[in-house]
Amino acid sequence: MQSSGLPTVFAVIEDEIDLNALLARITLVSTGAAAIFTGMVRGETKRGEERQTEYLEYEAYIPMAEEKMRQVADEIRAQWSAVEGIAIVQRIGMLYPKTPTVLIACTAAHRDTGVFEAARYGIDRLKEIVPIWKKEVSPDGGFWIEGEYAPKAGE
Amino acid sequence: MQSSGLPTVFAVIEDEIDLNALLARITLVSTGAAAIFTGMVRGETKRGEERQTEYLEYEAYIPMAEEKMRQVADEIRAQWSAVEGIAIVQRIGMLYPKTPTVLIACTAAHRDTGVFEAARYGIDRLKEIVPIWKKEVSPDGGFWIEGEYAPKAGE
Amino acid sequence: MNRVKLLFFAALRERMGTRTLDLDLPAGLTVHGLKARFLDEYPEMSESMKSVLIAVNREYASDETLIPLNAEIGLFPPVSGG
Amino acid sequence: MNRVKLLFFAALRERMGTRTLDLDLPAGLTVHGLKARFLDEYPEMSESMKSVLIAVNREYASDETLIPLNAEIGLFPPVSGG
Repeated sequence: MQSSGLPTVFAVIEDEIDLNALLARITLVSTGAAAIFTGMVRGETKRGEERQTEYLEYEAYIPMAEEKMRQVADEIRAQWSAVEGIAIVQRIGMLYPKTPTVLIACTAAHRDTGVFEAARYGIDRLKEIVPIWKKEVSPDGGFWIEGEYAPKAGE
Repeated sequence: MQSSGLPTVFAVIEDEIDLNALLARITLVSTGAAAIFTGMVRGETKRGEERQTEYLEYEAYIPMAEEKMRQVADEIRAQWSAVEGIAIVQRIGMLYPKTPTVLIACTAAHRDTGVFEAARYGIDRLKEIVPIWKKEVSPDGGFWIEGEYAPKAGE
Repeated sequence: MNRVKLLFFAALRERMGTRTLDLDLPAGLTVHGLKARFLDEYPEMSESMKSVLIAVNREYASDETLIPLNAEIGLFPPVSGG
Repeated sequence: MNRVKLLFFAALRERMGTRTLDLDLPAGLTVHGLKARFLDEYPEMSESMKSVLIAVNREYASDETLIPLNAEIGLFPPVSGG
């Protein structure tokens, strides 16, 4: 998959996610629109069994995670050819409620080019194939959250 | 339209749009997802007649613009009841290529609650009813960009 | 009489050469009547007024909207923010 | 012989009590064979291995995947990032 010099940022980081800086890195002179998704630690969850979260502990298989982020970016470009820049960033470590943990951003010349769908695809796909895990720690103890997706060989 | 204490940020500003700070302002302890749209000044436009832009000059009818932003937020809440926080910010003044000019952000507990669609609706609606205009200035001169939407009385 | 304040924006502001204009109107005038009166005084604005949007006290108005006392009336082209 | 490096993550890492384990395998072994051999040595891991994902040199593998020489083999639960 050629990305023809378009900016692609992918990283597993321990510091704060800086939306302003990441957006600037994927903005070209031809860019007019960006769709950005961020996830954050929920301190109170109401869907399913109601629960409180003290913090989440994130862990990644870093080199593989970064390769899979690159793959997600390639898949986005293959589906939405108008996308210009892509940023995919996961923060790891101990993260407290309200803290942004993940960012997917896609830029394009115009907003009707699929940038919203591309960002949505990016976060869905990250949650399927990028090797990152979170342990939920509450006043009652901790448990690892397990995903539901089983990637095929070579996926 | 009741907003029941949920955070709604709407503003016409002259300073830089700070995505990190705005996201923090609309993140509750129950928030797990945010969809953010930003528009930026395109220096090169290829759609339609190709053109270069030196800068855009934005002007707003500020008190009415802020009232209409509040209305857009109310319309979003009426359609997507899961939305928690909303930020709608337009920067005005002389803005150069690559500069973010507008931000629409919606937060919710989960990403499958319509946050992406809500943010998309927000920017579409802002471009219909919020009284802001831009003048495009190029090496050849300047012209006011005129929208296509005619709001109905009371809209 | 009804003293109203007109506010011009964007291309209309540039063409008028001013941001605001105070105007004395007869009571009971509609937006339609205001437009006619305004064009009588400023015929050079007729081109700009073809696509004009009018807000009365910061709400979009139609030609039939009655102009309240001391109204703030915005005149501007279709919006193009973002 | 084929010396491979196993890397454990998340719940598997915690249950193993280590992040890495070097293992000598016969040449020509598949992922299926590796799993059997690993469970022979670590039967206490059988519960964790039921939903395990296996990456060989950072690519998702199936039971039929052949294990190359000196491979880096990741063992982990279905991912849950974001």
